[in-house]
Amino acid sequence: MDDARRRFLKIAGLSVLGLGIKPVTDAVATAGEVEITSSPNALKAKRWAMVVDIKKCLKAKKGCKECVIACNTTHNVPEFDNPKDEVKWIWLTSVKHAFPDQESQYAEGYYKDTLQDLPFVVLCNHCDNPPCVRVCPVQATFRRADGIVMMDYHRCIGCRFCMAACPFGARSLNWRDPRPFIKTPLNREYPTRSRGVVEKCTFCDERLAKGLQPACVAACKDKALVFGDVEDPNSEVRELLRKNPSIRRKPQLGTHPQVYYIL
Amino acid sequence: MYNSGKIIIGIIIFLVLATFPFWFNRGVAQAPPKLEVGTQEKQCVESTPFMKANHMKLLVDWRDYVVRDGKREYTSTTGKKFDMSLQNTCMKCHTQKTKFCDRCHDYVEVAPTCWDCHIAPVEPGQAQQAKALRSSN
Amino acid sequence: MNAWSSLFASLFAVIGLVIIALLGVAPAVGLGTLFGVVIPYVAIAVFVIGIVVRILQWAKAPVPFRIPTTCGQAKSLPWIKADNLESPYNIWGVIGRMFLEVVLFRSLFRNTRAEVADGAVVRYASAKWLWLGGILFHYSLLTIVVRHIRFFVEPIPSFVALLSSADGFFEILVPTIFLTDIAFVLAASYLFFRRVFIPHMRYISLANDYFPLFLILGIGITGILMRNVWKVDLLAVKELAMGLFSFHPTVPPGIGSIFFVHLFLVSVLLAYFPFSKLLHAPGVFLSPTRNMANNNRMVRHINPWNYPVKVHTYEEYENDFREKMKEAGIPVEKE
Amino acid sequence: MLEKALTGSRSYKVWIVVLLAIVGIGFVNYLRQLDYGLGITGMSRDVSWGLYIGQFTFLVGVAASAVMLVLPYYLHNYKVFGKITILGEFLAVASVTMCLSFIIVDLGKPQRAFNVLLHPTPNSILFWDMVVLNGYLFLNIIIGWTLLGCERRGAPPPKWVKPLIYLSIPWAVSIHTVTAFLYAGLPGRGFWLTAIMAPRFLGSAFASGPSLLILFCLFLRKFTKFDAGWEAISSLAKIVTYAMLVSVFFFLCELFTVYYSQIPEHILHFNYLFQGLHGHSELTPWMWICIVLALVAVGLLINPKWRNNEKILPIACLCVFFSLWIEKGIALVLTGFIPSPLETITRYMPTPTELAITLGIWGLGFLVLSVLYKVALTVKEQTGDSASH
Amino acid sequence: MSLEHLPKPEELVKEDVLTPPESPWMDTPTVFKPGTYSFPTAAKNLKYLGMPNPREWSPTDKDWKLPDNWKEIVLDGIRERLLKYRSFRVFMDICVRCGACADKCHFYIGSGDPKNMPVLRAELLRSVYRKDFTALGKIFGQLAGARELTYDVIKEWFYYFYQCTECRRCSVFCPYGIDTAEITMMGRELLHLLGLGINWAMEPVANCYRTGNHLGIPPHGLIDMWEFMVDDIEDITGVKVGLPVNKKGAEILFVTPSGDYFADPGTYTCMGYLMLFHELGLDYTWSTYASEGGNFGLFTSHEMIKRLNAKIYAEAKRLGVKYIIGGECGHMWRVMHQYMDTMNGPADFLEEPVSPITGTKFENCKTTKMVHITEFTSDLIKHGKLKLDKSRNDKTITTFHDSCNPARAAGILEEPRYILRNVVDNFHEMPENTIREQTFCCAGGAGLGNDENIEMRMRGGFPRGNAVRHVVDKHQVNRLTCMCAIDRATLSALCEYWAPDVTVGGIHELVANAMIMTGEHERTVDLRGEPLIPEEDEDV
Repeated sequence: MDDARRRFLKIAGLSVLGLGIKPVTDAVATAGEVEITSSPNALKAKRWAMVVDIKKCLKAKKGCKECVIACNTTHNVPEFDNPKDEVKWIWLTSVKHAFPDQESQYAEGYYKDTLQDLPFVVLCNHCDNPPCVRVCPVQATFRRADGIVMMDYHRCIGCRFCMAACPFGARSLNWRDPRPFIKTPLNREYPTRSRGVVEKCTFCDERLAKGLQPACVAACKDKALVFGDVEDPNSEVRELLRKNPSIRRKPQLGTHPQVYYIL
Repeated sequence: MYNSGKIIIGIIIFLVLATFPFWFNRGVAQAPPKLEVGTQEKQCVESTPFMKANHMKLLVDWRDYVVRDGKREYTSTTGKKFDMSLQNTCMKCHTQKTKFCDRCHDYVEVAPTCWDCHIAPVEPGQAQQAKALRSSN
Repeated sequence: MNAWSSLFASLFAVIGLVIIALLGVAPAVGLGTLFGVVIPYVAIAVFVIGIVVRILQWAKAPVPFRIPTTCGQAKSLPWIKADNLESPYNIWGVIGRMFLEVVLFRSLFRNTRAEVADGAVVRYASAKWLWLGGILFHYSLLTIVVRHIRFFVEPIPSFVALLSSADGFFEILVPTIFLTDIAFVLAASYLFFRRVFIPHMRYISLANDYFPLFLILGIGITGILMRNVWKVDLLAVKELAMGLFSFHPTVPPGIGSIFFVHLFLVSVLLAYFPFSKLLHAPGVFLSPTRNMANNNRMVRHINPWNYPVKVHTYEEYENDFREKMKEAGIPVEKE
Repeated sequence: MLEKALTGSRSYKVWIVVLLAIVGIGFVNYLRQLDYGLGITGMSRDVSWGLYIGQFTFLVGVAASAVMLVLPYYLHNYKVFGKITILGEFLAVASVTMCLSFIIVDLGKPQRAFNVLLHPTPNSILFWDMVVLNGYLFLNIIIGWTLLGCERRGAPPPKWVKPLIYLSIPWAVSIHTVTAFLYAGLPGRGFWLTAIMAPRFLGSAFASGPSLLILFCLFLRKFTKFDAGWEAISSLAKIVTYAMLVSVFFFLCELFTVYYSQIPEHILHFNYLFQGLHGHSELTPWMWICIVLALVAVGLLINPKWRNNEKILPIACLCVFFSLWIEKGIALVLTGFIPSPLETITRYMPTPTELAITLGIWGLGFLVLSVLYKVALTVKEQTGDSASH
Repeated sequence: MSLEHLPKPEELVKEDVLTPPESPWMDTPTVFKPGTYSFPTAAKNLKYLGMPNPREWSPTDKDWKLPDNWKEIVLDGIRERLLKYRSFRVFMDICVRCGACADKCHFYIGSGDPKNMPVLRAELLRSVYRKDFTALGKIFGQLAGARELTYDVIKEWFYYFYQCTECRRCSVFCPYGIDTAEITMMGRELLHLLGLGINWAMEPVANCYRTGNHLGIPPHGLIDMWEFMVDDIEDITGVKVGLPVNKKGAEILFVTPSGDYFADPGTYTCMGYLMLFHELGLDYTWSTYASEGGNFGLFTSHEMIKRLNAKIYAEAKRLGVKYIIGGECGHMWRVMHQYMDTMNGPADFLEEPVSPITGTKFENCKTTKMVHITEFTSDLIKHGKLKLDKSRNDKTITTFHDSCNPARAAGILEEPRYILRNVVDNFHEMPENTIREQTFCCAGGAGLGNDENIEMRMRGGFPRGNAVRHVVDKHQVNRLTCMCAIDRATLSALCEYWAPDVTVGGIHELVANAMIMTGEHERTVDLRGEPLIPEEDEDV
């Protein structure tokens, strides 16, 4: 009995060696120690969140889209002429589409004058309870411990269930090869994507790892975008949320978006 | 011998097929390609024999650590630290993909999908190509 | 020898071969050249020459009679539909029949399984697993062999690359697992297990049925291990192979011993081929029941060694019975 | 038994060649899609599922045909269906084959299809859909093929088949339920967010599958030696009638909830469907055809005299089939995306490539079906089970 | 032995029959159980034919009185045949023991004796071939599946090579077309070198050699038999048919197996020929010298085939006919189709056959100049040259047994069916895996149709019997039609045992029953003298 079990374990061990995800590092580990760590200057948080202060974003009306350009440039996001093929990480849209459930029949004053035709910055909300993650059949999109809803482009099968599940339209499929459509200067530090995978904003996880703020945040000279740890009571985002009334997109869906808007 | 016509044709077909690699090579042993490492660095992330055989597995492991675990730093058996990045670590040393990666991959007919997304460094004489990559069609 | 001893004898033989190769190329022994150059050359020579010699041996014997197995309606009256593929009446029919046999395993496709039930009832169940297993096995093997051309020649022909990319279409693990690798191991295992678990198969199986199966499974498994687990330096491997095929043999250093095990098993298989049942490959082309037209009454077949035999001639016959014949009113030659 | 599919009459051979050609054309177009990406279809960022997933959804329903025969035959010993259960099972095999093919061609990265197995994800409904669809496919192949084989040689069915048959009954329910859950569980998609999505799927499935089966039975009765028997056909018609009524009823329930509550997130979709929205009304004519067909079908089926009329029944069945094809295959999936959760309206129009691939898969389904039916009918002809009782 | 001594059919073959025994086949001794083997050739027959080692002996004897150098004789015999027959050599080399043939053999299905699997039957010889003619066998012995040629091996060969009816069913399923009939024939030739043959095959050979037919009927005896038939025909139809014998200058020579001359139910078929040819006014002749279509030489050796077969062309030449028609027979047609022209041709003294009635050129018989009777008759029916009244066969519900040789060695499948469909209303096929090219043997062919071998015949006949029983249950079949004289003899016993109440008959019996002859009176009985309308049916 014992003997049989031991043999089974050995065989199981062998097959793990054959199929396991990390056999190499295991094998190396026997020869010498290998360590996998995150870099010491990486930014860390319990829960990342973003605050968009619309009052500081009024330049958008005059065509400011620094944040979008910064993101596209950083991540080699393609720009298609045909809206059908569009890929968007962070983009500007009207309040009507950003907050379709906000209705104001008799909108006047601030709402009408300022908000109605102001392009709103929208991006992935990095929901706390993300439906896209729930539906993904291969865990290609998943929620990190720090709240970032990540995309694993190596694993995505392009089924687009996440796109159907996302109530914010934050996800784009690469309907075709994106490379010829990258109109910003190519960032050689960051990959492009291949056709057939879904992509979206990742809160610049690669920049956070290096201790940098997300590209859009860094690019906004008016500080309309603020990024930080909402679990940290002393953080700038908490400060903003404390001082200003804020709304989130479609809170009634229970996804708990982590992008807050100060109107 | 009977039915010699058909049988000799058959034997010839067999011989042609069975000796295909002999006559296809015409007696020339194409030497394995010289890989141009592209750097003065003495040692890669791990030992050369290990990298030769296992670089693809290492890269896959790196990929998973980075994307899935958010861990980006690799301390190798030599104790040196590396940012786990194909574009930003590997290709910084091996700056000439065509003379390093491709030569060997072509020699043994391996077509990794890495380059569908990851961007190879611009190589001398390749500026034109790099431009083409970005220009819209 | 019973089935089990045949099985284990073969298994141990193959394990023995693996050990020989492992020991042979161990640094302490250092027979790299033997296992990397000499044995492969000998094996290839034995394979090629052996098969040619065997075919010539078969060719030396004539086909005295035309005795195809007819599996369909022969050509007769114009309004009866003749089946040129199952009972060929011309060369195209023969080619078609051989094509179906060699390429699609036509005869195995017919296979049935007899089931005897109590009360003396026999039924025939459709049984295409052997056909499927055979097809899978042989086509996977063919694909794998063709894929290996990438190690043998330079430049690599485009059909090899195309085949590899189709075979590796599904990106499973890194390096990608080839579908034919899986199919090959599954099919070969099926062919093995049916020998073990079907009682009458176990009964008829000989050591020389198990041995090639173990050998080929060993080749497949070492190949897969080499690709996906214990990696070897492919550059060096190709250098070795190219050296062999261009008559400039070298054994580059640093190739893992698993490669030599793989190569040694392949060499043994090649050398074993012309002496074994693996001859069914060339043999199927020479099988007189399949490669001849059923046109016996249309076209005369010549037997080169036809010789006169002693017969009872009519004359002798009439001599024996003349009187009685006359009595019965039967006309006779000599009154 | 497969060899029986390799011989046949001239018209059978022509039919097979035509199907192979359609499959071939579809395959070539699929290669083009593989090369270009899904952008070659009419799908877009907003309408991210289209004709493929629509067909998949509809065909999951057609696959139900089997259970509507297996259940009465095996659970209630309703002998009349004995002769045609195999037709239902093989129709299920063909439809599920189509379903799986539609999913594969809809994948952006089909090369990674096996990731679903390598990284099983129980919280994803799509993962479960993969499980139940493949399971249903294998169940029906194994059961159908085994029983047919036994019938051919006159042997009693092996003991292990019975449990599989019983298993296939709840399993059939599961494929519709799980497929409905694909849609019903998504926040922000008002059109799909309804608890009766799964019941609606079952209702329409039990109408569309059996109605197709009736059409096949009538076709075979007319053009081959196989006669299912009028009693079986008429019983099937009864099933179609009730299922269609239930289906219509469920749809009316939806309409009530939506139009009485008047919640924009839900009502906008229905408005788009029935009258168009902001000048977009691509689906409106389809939907009204769907409604008219459904009403005609119900009208024809509900009267036993018409239902049992050999001339009228096929018309009713065609109405049922096409009505539900529009409802599930076109309206259900597309309308879920129009308007988008951000209330933009994006037009969706399938491209020729997309249509060719879709047609290719239908061709594949009919090829599988024709081959399986050919085998089954030949066996039945030989065992003498093809003539009417 | 006779049928009464056998267990009941349900008890003869059990469910576990196909489970092989424990002991490996090489170590399993051969047991000569009464009822399962045929008696050896009588010395006089061997002597008459000039064949080696004539003596009296029995398989149950320990000493078979073989020549001292028996081993050398056998090995030389193998060597010679390896050089003469490519088939033999290739079949020895390429078998992979895939087992596809195993359960295709009627003897294996019925007896469960593993050595009756075609693959093992061939291994009996192949193992010896390996030992003495292949490198691996010489070196590795049993490991390579090789074994020494011993006295016991010879006994085993005798038992199992005379337990194969050379029906070639296995060859249909073999992926390489390995033909066990070929191997069995080689085996039998080798055994004959030692004087080991069976009398039921060799006595007909000797008879045929002397008298021209297997039964040894002298010419005047034949005349008596035929005249008896002519009288019967006159009683039944009122027509006196002609009886041309050894007629020089006739257009056609008719050759048929002699079994049909004297024994029921073959005689009815023979009467059928007489009536048909008479009705057509055919210019044909019977021959007393070539009075045998069958050729038991096929079950003996290639040389013996030729020695017996030579008479056909010789007689055709002597009589000056234009071409030959052959009657319903199985192995006869294997010889006529596959061997005759090669062995005794070219038949350039004959003309390409043309039907004098329809003008049809039998292009498929261009060189042999020999037409199969079903080809001839189906052509007549197709051209509407026969007046047929199917209803005269109404009480016959028939099925059709494809004889192995016309099916698998000639491909004559449709012609007999075409005729049957035109002469009977009730024709039902047996299950598909038991007809046409997959037809099952009567288990009495190749010289094994003798009574001492009855148990093995009934075991081997099990698949065929089972198929007949199937159509009896399903369609109330009462007649098994076949076109082979051996079938007509052996299937009668087989049906008696496996499917009682089924009679056996030939095609031309049914043709003659249905054929309306010029000047005939109203028929009340069929060729068997039985009422056309069964009495019990009149009550209904």
